Amino acid sequence: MPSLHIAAALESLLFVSGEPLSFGRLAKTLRADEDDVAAHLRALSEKYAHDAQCGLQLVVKDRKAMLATKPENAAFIESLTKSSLQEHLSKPALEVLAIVAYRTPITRAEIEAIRGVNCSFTLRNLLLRDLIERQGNPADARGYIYLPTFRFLQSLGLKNAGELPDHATLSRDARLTMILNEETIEAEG
Amino acid sequence: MPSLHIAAALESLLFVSGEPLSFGRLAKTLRADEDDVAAHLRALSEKYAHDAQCGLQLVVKDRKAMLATKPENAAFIESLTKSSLQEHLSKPALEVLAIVAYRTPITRAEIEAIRGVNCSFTLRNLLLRDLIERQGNPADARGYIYLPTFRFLQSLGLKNAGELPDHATLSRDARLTMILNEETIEAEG
Amino acid sequence: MAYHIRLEQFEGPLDLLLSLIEKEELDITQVSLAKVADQYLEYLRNETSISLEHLASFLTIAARLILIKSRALLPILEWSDEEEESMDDLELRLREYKRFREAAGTLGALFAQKRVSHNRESFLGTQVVFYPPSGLTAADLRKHFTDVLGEIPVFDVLPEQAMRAIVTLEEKILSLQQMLAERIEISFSDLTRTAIDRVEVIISFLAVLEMVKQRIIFVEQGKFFSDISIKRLVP
Repeated sequence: MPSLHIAAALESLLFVSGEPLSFGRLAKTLRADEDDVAAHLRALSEKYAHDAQCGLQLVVKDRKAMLATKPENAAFIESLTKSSLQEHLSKPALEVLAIVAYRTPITRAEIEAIRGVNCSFTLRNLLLRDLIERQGNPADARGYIYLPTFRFLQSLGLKNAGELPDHATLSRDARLTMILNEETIEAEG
Repeated sequence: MPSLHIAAALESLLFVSGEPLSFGRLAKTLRADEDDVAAHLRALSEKYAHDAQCGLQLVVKDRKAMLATKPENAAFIESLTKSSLQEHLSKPALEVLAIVAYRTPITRAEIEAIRGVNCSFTLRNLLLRDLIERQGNPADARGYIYLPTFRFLQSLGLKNAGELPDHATLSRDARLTMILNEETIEAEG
Repeated sequence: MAYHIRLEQFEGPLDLLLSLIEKEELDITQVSLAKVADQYLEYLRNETSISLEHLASFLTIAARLILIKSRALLPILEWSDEEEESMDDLELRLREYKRFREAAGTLGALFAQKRVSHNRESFLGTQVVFYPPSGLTAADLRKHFTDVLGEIPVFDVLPEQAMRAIVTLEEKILSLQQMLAERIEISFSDLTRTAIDRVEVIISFLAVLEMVKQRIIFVEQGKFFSDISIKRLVP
């Protein structure tokens, strides 16, 4: 692979990864030489450092690399994070929260089947606010199940989700059963 | 705040956010002018596009911006995250998607007028796959309007809707206005 | 050999009509619409599995095609403005639909290239902070949940019901033949007495037209809007 392309591909990989990536893993993914990758990482790091209009930096430790923001922008990032937490929960977010609370534990596909729209952003927001949590799905190694957090239930004065008003009837509503079965059939068909 | 710093801070914010940020929100966080932010975003987008060693691009839609990877590196990312986005779309799904993409924002009745068939199943399918989104219709309190999503642009590797093939011709059509007026009259009659 | 295309392959009447025109390598004009009108009706007649819901939209287009064909065959007849408009309209709609069918093909090819632009998960690595919505109560949560239940679409159970209620042109022709086997003459109102909706009445009418064309029956109508009497032609 030409140098130019390694550099761009390297940046793409570091961008999507949330954790430090080892030089070895980067080299393997790019089907490139590990020393080559190390040289490109040095070049990338210098490019970021020398460009005052660039807001990113490369953090390297123990032959692992990770992208991060430049420290001088920390105050702006804090303000963005804070404002996204303080924002009022939208109607869709409250609905997803209610679904997770009443139908816990539930998968993302099930939530989306019930609401008829994609929910990935909403789930992410609820996770960040510690209102819901996700765990590995015992029934599907690659998937997750979502549950309300204990702290959230506690803030409503409840010990568990079963104490939600009309939990027994609402969580087993026939419309839910219908739409969830329907989607299973569609997925299998 | 000096220009240089706005550019860097902007990039930091987009990096952390991951999801699309509105120009207004960016301006507010940076305590800058919204037009200034828009200009810096344009500059940032061009900087990415002209640098072949850069693996990022700026995706912009409806005065919202999001950082994402350049589409030519998709295969490396999928090999790293071991997740490939399988988008098999049926012929009807592609037709509805094309209509929504070029004629956004559009109502269900308008889509059905063009295709001559009921589209509710297909719309639901596209909503679940996050390729289109719906919003309340400002002109009709009980109805929805449909729009393409960032996910849609990302699936095609596009930076904005203007990059869609034949966007200029397909997005404007006098004929459509005629059909739509006629349908309105029929619906009212 | 009969050339059969299953209607399920077609997403609605415009898709079918456009495919017929393209198969004949014609441009979209009134002349070509008149040319493929019979083929369109033929497919409709042979198809046994269109749901009632779909059939209505297929028949609306069929009615316009019959109009267009009649105009081509009987140029001396005068047409109302409304009729003229509906004939031109079909042509224009078909052109518009064609553009999007082509655009859909282009999008499909773009998807197949898998040039996906990936984004970063939002606030990766940011510490989770407990931030409950202020003032939210368990009763509010109950309300949001019942709102969700109320929004669950009921159309998901409809297709099955629609499938059960299929009445095809073919079936109508058969039942008309049976009725005529028992009696020499029946009226159109006899034929449609048990019709469950307007669509079935339209199908009955198309069945009658088809059988006239095939010289199985002949019809008489005393005056405009009076009942039509249907008689079996003795072979």
